[in-house]
Amino acid sequence: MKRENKPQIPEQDISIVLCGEAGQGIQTVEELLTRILKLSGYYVFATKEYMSRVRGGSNSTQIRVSSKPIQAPVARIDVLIPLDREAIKHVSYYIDEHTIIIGDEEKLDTNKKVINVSFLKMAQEIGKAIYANIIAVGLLLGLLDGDIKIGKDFLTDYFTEKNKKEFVEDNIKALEKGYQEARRLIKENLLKSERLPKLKKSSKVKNNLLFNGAEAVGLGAIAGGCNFISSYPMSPSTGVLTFLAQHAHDFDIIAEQTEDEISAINMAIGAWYTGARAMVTTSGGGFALMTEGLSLAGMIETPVVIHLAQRPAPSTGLPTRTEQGDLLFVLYAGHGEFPRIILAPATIEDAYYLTQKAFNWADKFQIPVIILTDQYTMDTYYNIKKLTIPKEEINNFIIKTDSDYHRYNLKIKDGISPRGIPGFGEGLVRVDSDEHDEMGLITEDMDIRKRMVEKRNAKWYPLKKEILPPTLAGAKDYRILLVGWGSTFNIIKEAMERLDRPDIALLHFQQLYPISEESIVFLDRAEQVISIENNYSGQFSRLLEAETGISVGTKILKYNGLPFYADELAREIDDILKEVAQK
Amino acid sequence: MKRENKPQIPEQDISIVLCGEAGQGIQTVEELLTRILKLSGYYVFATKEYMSRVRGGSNSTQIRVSSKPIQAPVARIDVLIPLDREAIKHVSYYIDEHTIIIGDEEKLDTNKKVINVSFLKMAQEIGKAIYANIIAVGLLLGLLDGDIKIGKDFLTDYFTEKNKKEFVEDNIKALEKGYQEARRLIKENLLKSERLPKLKKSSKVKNNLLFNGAEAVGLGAIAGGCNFISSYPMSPSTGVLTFLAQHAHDFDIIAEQTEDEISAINMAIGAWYTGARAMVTTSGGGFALMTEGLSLAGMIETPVVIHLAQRPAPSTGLPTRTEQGDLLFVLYAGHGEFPRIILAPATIEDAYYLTQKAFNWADKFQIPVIILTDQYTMDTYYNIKKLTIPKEEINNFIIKTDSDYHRYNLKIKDGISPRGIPGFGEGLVRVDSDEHDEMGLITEDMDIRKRMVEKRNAKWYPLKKEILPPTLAGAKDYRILLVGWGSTFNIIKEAMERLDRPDIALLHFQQLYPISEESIVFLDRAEQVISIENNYSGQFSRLLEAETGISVGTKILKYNGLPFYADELAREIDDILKEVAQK
Amino acid sequence: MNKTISFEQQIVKPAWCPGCGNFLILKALQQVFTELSLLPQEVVIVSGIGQAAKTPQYLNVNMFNGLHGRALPPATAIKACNSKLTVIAEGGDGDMYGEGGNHFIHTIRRNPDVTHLVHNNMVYGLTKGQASPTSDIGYKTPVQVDGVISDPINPIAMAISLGASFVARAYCGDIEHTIEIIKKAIQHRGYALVDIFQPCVTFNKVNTFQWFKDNTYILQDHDVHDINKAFIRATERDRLPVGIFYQNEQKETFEQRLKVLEEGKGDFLFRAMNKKGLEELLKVREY
Amino acid sequence: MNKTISFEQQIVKPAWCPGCGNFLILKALQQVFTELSLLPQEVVIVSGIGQAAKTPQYLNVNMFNGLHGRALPPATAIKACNSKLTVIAEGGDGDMYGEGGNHFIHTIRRNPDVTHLVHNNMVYGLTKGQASPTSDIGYKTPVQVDGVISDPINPIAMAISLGASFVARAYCGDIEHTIEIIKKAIQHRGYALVDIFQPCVTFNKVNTFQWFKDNTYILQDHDVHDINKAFIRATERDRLPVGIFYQNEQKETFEQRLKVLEEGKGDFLFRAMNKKGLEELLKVREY
Ligand SMILES: Cc1ncc(C[n+]2csc(CCOP(=O)(O)OP(=O)(O)O)c2C)c(N)n1
Ligand SMILES: Cc1ncc(C[n+]2csc(CCOP(=O)(O)OP(=O)(O)O)c2C)c(N)n1
Ligand code: SF4
Ligand code: SF4
Ligand SMILES: [Mg+2]
Ligand SMILES: [Mg+2]
Repeated sequence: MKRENKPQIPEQDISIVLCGEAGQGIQTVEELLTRILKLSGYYVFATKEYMSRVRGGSNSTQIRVSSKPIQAPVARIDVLIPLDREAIKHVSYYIDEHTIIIGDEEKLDTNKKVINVSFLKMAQEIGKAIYANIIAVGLLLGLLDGDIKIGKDFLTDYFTEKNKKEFVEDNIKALEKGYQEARRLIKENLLKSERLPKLKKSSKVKNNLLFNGAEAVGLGAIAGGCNFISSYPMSPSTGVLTFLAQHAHDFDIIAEQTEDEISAINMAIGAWYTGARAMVTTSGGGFALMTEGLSLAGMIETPVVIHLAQRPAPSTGLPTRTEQGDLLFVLYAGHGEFPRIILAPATIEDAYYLTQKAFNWADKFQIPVIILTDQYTMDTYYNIKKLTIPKEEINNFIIKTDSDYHRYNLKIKDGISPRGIPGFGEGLVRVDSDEHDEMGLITEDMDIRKRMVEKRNAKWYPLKKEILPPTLAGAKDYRILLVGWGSTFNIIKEAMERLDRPDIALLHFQQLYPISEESIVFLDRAEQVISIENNYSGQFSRLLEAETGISVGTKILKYNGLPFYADELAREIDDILKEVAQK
Repeated sequence: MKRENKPQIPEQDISIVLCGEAGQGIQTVEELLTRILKLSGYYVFATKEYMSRVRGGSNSTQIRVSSKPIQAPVARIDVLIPLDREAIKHVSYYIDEHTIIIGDEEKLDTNKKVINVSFLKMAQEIGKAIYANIIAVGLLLGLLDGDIKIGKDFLTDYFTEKNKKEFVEDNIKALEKGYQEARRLIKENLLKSERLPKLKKSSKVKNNLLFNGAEAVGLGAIAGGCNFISSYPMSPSTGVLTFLAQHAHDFDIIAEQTEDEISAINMAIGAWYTGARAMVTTSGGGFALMTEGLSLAGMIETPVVIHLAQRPAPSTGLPTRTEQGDLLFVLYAGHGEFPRIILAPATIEDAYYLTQKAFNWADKFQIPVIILTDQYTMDTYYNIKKLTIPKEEINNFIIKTDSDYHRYNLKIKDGISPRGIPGFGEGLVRVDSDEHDEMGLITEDMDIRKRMVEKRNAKWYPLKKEILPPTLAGAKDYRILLVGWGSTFNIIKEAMERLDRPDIALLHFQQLYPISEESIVFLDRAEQVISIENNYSGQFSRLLEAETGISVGTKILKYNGLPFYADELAREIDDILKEVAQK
Repeated sequence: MNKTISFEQQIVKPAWCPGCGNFLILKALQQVFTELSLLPQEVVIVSGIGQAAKTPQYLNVNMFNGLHGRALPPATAIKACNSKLTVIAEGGDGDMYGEGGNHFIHTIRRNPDVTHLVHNNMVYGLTKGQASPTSDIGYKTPVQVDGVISDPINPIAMAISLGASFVARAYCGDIEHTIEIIKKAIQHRGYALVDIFQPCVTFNKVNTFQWFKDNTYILQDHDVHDINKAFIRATERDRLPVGIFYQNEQKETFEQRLKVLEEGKGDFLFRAMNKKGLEELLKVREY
Repeated sequence: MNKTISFEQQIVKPAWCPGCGNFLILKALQQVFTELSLLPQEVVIVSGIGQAAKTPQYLNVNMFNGLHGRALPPATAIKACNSKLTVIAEGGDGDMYGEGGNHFIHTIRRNPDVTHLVHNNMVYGLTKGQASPTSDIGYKTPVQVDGVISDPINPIAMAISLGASFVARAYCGDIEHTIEIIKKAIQHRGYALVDIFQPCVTFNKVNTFQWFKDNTYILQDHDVHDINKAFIRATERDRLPVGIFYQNEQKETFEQRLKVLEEGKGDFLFRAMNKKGLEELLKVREY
C-alpha cells in the first residue's frame, strides 16, 4: 500500500509505539500502561507485531489512547519509545515529522530528533536496570496525564503477591520518577506537536473490561460449557489452550496437550461422544492435519468446536503474523459432503459470544463449528463494556437412551437424531465412520447410503434458519458498500468514519457460512461494492459472489502479514473512490 | 433415481452380469472372458461393484459386448450368471422380463426363471470344482459366438507359466465344455430373448488395448517419467501403487509403502527436491492427511503429483464405491494461497495422457498437480486404440546451479525461478516452509513476504495459458447442454446418444482447475444447462457458476455409491426435458 | 455373573473370511465380558479401520468406530470424561502400529485405563494383502514385490521401552490363554497392551495357525515386574513367548493424575457450570 | 581436508537466545563437517520446525526446512534418490518425538543412511515453553499447570527396542564429545540417532547446563554390540549416560535393500526412461 501522510481529519487520539527486542519487557509496559490508563478514565487500544523468536529481533506494540472508543491500529506514530538500536529502523515507515521520539539518545543510532531520557541511568539510580521499563510506564502516564495514584495502587497489587516489599517500593519509585520526567518534558515544552490532542477522562470507562482475543475465545468457551480442550501448541492459537489450562481447576476443564493435531481432534470428538463439550485450538497447518477428523465428525454426527487462528501461509509461513487466508480451505475441508458452520468474530465481544454460540450450535445440530480468528484478533484488545454470563444452564440436547436406541434414527425430519451417550440409559451408542444404518452399524445398502447422505445434509435447513445476519455500519442510505469479515471490522469502520461521507456503509460478516440471504438485499442496494480482506485472492469476495451472484467491484487486499491500518485504509478507499469519480 | 424399463432405442449390445461372493473367482471370469471376446473381434466394456470385504458378500461385474465401441454401464441385464444364493437378490433391481438367468438351479433360491446349467457338476466331472468358472467363460463365449480357438490359446498362455500341464489341459476341457453347453442351449432355443442383438466381429478390434483406470494412471506415470512412488494403501487408489511396484524394476521406480499418508507426501516432496519425479496415490481420507504437505509443496515450490481416487465419504464412508465428492476439498485444500492444477480423466486414454501431463506440468510450473479419479475409473475398462509413447526425453526443467544460486529468484517475471537440485552444480539449494528470501532463508521482511506471495501466485498466468479446453460432444448447434466432468464422460455421452436428439450436446471437463475461459462461450450458447455429477451438492456446478457467473439450471445428482447408468440417465434427462417442454 | 447377558450382536454377520483368526478373538471377547460381569451399556470399544477394527460391530456394546489408526486418542478422552466406562481400543497391526504409531507411543506415556487390543496378523487384511509394520523381512506381497525390506516392529519391546504398565502377547489359536490374558488386561488399572497373534488365512500364507503354533510358547517362570528381563524376553525371536511380559500395578493412570477429575467434586460430566467463577474472571479484567 | 571451506552461513545471524545450547550444536556441526572433509554442496540438512530446526539456516549446506515433525520422510527419500549426498535430519524433541513420533519408529525400521540429530531441551522452545515428550513428570509450564503428568519418552531405549543401527546420546555442553559422537553417527552407514541434550536457557529452568553437567556421565566399558545391555544402560535414570549405546554395522541400509538402486545401472536420477519397456507394457495389454 502506498504511503501518504496527510491526515484527512484531525486525530483525536494518541498513538504510542514501543519497539525493541523480544525479552526486553515491552509486554509488561504494554500491560501496565493500558490498564492504568483505562483505570484513569481513557479508552485504550493495543496490538502488537512480533517476530517468531524468543529473544532479540524487533517487536513493537501500538497503544492508542483516546477520550472515545478506539479499536483499530493506525499507520502513524505520535510517540515512539525505541528500546534498542534497531527500533527506529524497524518502525521507520510509520514515523513522520510529527512523531515524537523519546529514548536513551546514547543507545540509539539515528539522525532523527530524539528527546533524550536516560531510562537506564535513572533505573540504575533506583537500584536495578530492570526498573527502566517502569520508568517508561511512568513517563507515558505523565505524558498522557494519567492518574499516578491509580498507577501506584495498580503496581502495588501487580507486584505484591510474588515479590519482596523492597522490590515493590522500588517499582513505585520508578513509576514516580518516570512520571516526574514527563512533567519536566512538558514543562520544558519539549513535547509540543501538531498532533497531540488533549484527551478527556471519563469515569464511565473505569469498569470497562480489557482482554485480548485469545482470552475472549477462552472466556467464550467457558461460557459455552467447554470442559475439554485437546490441542497441540501452534502460534498464534496457543493462547486459548493456555488460558483454559490456567483455569482448568475452577471450571472443571480437562486440558490436554496432545502429541499432534490428529490426536487433538480425535480426542475432542471422543470427548463429545461421551457428552463432554470439547474444543481444539490450532492454526492453518495444524488444521490441515485435522481435516480427516473434521470429516469424521461430519460422518458420525458428533459435534466439535474448532478454533483456528489464522497466520500467513502457505505452510509454516509467518508464524506470528496475521492473515485471513484459510477461509476457503476451512469451508471445504474434509472429504465428502456434510454441514458445518463457520464463524469469524469481528470484535472482542464477538469472540466471547460467538465461541459460546459455537458450542451450543455444535451440540444442537451435531455438527462441527469452526471459529476463524487470526493473530491480530488474538493479540489485540481495547475497552469493552460488560459481558453477560449465560443465564440458563447448558442444554446439551442429550437424551437418556432406551434399550432400542438408534443413534441415526432416520425418521427425524430435520436430520438431527436425538443424541445419546454411552452409559446413560439402557441403549447402546454406536457411531461409525463407515456408512452406517440407523443403529450405527456398517452398511453397504445403497438405499440407506442415499438416505444417510440426505439426513446429514438435511441439517443445513434448520441451521440456516438461525444464520447471523451481517452487521451494517455507517450510512443507511449508502451508495458505496464496503464489505469485510472477521477481525477487520473495527479497522474498516474507523477508516470509513475517517472518510466522513454520507454515502458509505460497511457490511460486515461474522458468520461466513452459511451466509445470510439478506446479504443479497444489502449488496443489491449498493452502487459500488468494495471488499476488504487480509489475503491475496479475496477469498470471501469469491465466496460471496458465488453465493449471491452479485459481483464485487473492487478488492482491497493486504497480504504482507500485517493487519490493515485505519488511516492507511481510509486513504486507499478514498483513492479508489476518487478514481471512480474521475471516470 | 426412478425405475422405468422401456428402452428408448433397441439395444445394440449384450449386457452380461456375473454376481457372487468375493473369492468365488468372478475376477477371473471377467478377465478371461473380456480378453478372449476382444481378441475374437468384439468391443467389450467391463466394470464392477464390490463390497469392502475379502470373502463373502455380494459382488458383481457387468460386461457389455458389442460390435461398436461401448464404454459405459447400463441398468439392464441381458444375461445373468448368478454364482450364489444371494446373487439374484443382489442385482434384482436390474433384472426384467428380458433377462436370461443361467445358473445352477439347485443352488439358487428364486422364483425367477433360471436356465439350468450345472456348472459345479460339470466341473467335478472334469476333475475339480474350481473349473466351474472356466466353464462359465466357455459358456458365455459360446453364447456370444466368440472364437473358441482364440479362447483355448489364450487359456494356454494364461495358465502355462505357473501351472502343471494337466491343469492347463483340464481348463481347456472346461472351456470347451462350457462352449458346447452354450451351443446346446442355443440349439434347444432356450436363449431366445427380444433383447439379444446379433453381434458382428471386426478384425480392427484385435489390437485394441484393454486395461483399467488404475493401470492407465500407472502407465501414464511411467510415461511421465515417474521414478518414485510413496503411498499408503487405501481403496480404491491402491491399484496404482501396486502397478508401479510391480514394474519398479523395469522402470527404475522406488516404490515405498509408508507408515501413513503424511510420510507419503513428505517423501514424495523430498524426492522431487532431489530431482526425482514422485507421486502419491490415495483416496479422500488419505488426502486429508496430506493437505499440510500440499501446502508445503505450494510454499517451497516443489512439484508434486497426487493421484486421488475418490470414494463415497465423509470419513471412511463406502471404501469400495464411487463418488465425485472431493472436488471442492481438493481445490481449496491446504492453508494459504498457491497455485495448483486439477485434472480429472474422462476416459482411460485420458488417465494415461493426463497423468503423464501432470508430471510435466508439475515440473514446469513447480506446483502440485492433482489427478482426480474415482473407484469407477479405477475398476473399469473397455477397448481403446493404441496409445503413444512420449517421443522426447523428459524435460525436468532442472538447471545446474552456480555458486550464487538463488532458489527463489524474484527477478523471473512469471514466478517460475529455475529449479536446482542438491549436488548438481556449485550452488546450495535451500527450500523453506517459512516465508523466505530469494536464497530460501527465513525472513520476516514484510516487503519480501508480499513479493513472494505475488511470485507464487504469478504462476497462475503461465499455467492458465495451457488450460485444456472442455470437450464438446454431440450437436454443434445445441440448445440443451449437458455438463459433466471426469469419469462420467462416456456414460453421459451414451445417455445423450440414446436420446437421439439434434439439439443436445455434452460439455465435459477434464481440467477442473483452472477452468478454461472458453467454457463461458459454450455455456452462453445453451438454452438449458443440465449438470450431471456423482455427488450430493453439485460441486462442479457450484464451481462453474462461481467461475463463469452462468447459472446451471438443473442438476442430476447421484450419491448412493454407484456410477450413473447410461440408459437410466437417458431416461432421467428425457424426463427433465419433457417437464420443461410441458411448462 | 450376568450369564443371561449376550454380548453377541445378532443383526449382522461378521464380514470376515471363513476360518479367520478374528472369529476366535470375537469369541474370546464375548467370554471375557461375561466372565467379568460387565454390562453392555458400560463397555465402549473404540476401533480404527481394518478387518480387526470391525470386531466391535459384532458385539453388543457401545462402539466408536473411528478413523484408521486413531482409536487411542478417542479412547483416552472417553475414559477421562467418563471413568465408569470400561474402554477398549481395538484394531489391526497396520492400524495401531502403522498409521497410528504416534498415538501408540503417547498413549503409553499417558497410561489411561484403556485396554489396547491389537490383532496382529502381520499383514494388511482389509486392503488386500500389503505388508504391515510387523511383516517379516522378505515377506512378499503385490506391493512388496521383492519382499519386505524394513525390519518388523517389535511392539512388545517397544511398549516395554516406553514403560507401558501392562504388556502382553497372546495367540488367538489358544483361545483359553487369550481369554485369560485379555481378562487380566482389562482388570489391570492403566494402559494395557495385548498384541494378539491372529492368522489371516487369506493373505498371510507364512504366519498361519500352524506357524504360530510352532513358533510360540507360553511364557513361564518370568518376573513380570522386572523391566530389563521383560525386555530380554521380548527380544526373543526363535520362538515367540506369549503371556504377560511386564506389569506395573503401581503406576498412576491418566485419570488419576488429572487433578480436575479429583474425587469429591462428583461426576465430571454432570458438574454444573461455574457461573460465579466466570463472573469473577470477567470482573478481574476490569483491572 | 578442505580447511578453507566455511560451513558458516554468514548472511543472517541465528535467532536464538544468547547462551542457548543450540549455538554449541551449530558450532559442533561446522567442526564435524570440516573434519569429515565434506563439501557443502553434498550435504543436505532436512529439518522440521522449532528452534532446533532452524540450525540448517545458519549453515552453508543444502537445506530442506520442511514441516514440523516431518523431517525424516523427506530425508529418507532424498538419500534414496541421491545416495551421494550426506543427509542429516535435524530438529527438536517436540518435532521428532512428538509431532513426528511415527516417522521416528518407521525410519528406524527402514534404516536409511541418514543421521538423525535431535536437540533435546525437554521443552517446546519456539512456541514458548510448553512441555515436550521428554519433559519430566511434574515439570510445570503455562499449559501443564499442575506439572507434566505423562511419563517422558526415553528415545534411547525406544530406538534400541526398534533395533536402530546406531543409538547415541550427547550433551552439547561437552562440545568435544558431541563432535566425536556426531562424527561417528555420520560415518555410520545406516540410520544413526544422536539425542543431544541441549539446555534451553529461557524456558527450561530445571534442565540447565549445570543440571546436565551433574546428571550425565560418559558411558564407558560398554559393549555397543549387545542390545540387551544397551537397553539396560538406556534405562539408567539416576545419572544419564552419554555416548554410543548401541551400534550394528552389519545391518543393511534402506538404499542397499532397495533392489532398484542396485549397482551397475548407474546414477538413479539420471537413468533414461525405458521407452521400449513402456511399449512392451502397452503391447501386452492387447492380449
Ligand atoms: C487414512 C486412511 N488410510 C488408509 C486407509 C485404508 N485402510 C483401511 S484398513 C487398512 C489396513 C488394514 O490393516 P490392519 O490395520 O493390519 O488390519 P487388518 O485388516 O489386517 O485386520 C488400510 C490401509 C484408511 N481407511 N484410512
Ligand atoms: C503442524 C504444526 N503444529 C505446530 C506447530 C508449531 N510449532 C512450531 S515449533 C513447535 C515445537 C517446538 O519444540 P521442539 O520441537 O522441541 O523444538 P525447540 O523449539 O524446543 O527447539 C511447535 C509446536 C507447527 N509449526 N506445525
Ligand atoms: S483377509 Fe485375513 S484378516 Fe481379513 S477376514 Fe480374511 S482372513 Fe481375516
Ligand atoms: S527459547 Fe530456549 S531453545 Fe529457543 S533459542 Fe531460546 S534458549 Fe534456545
Ligand atoms: Mg493386519
Ligand atoms: Mg525442544
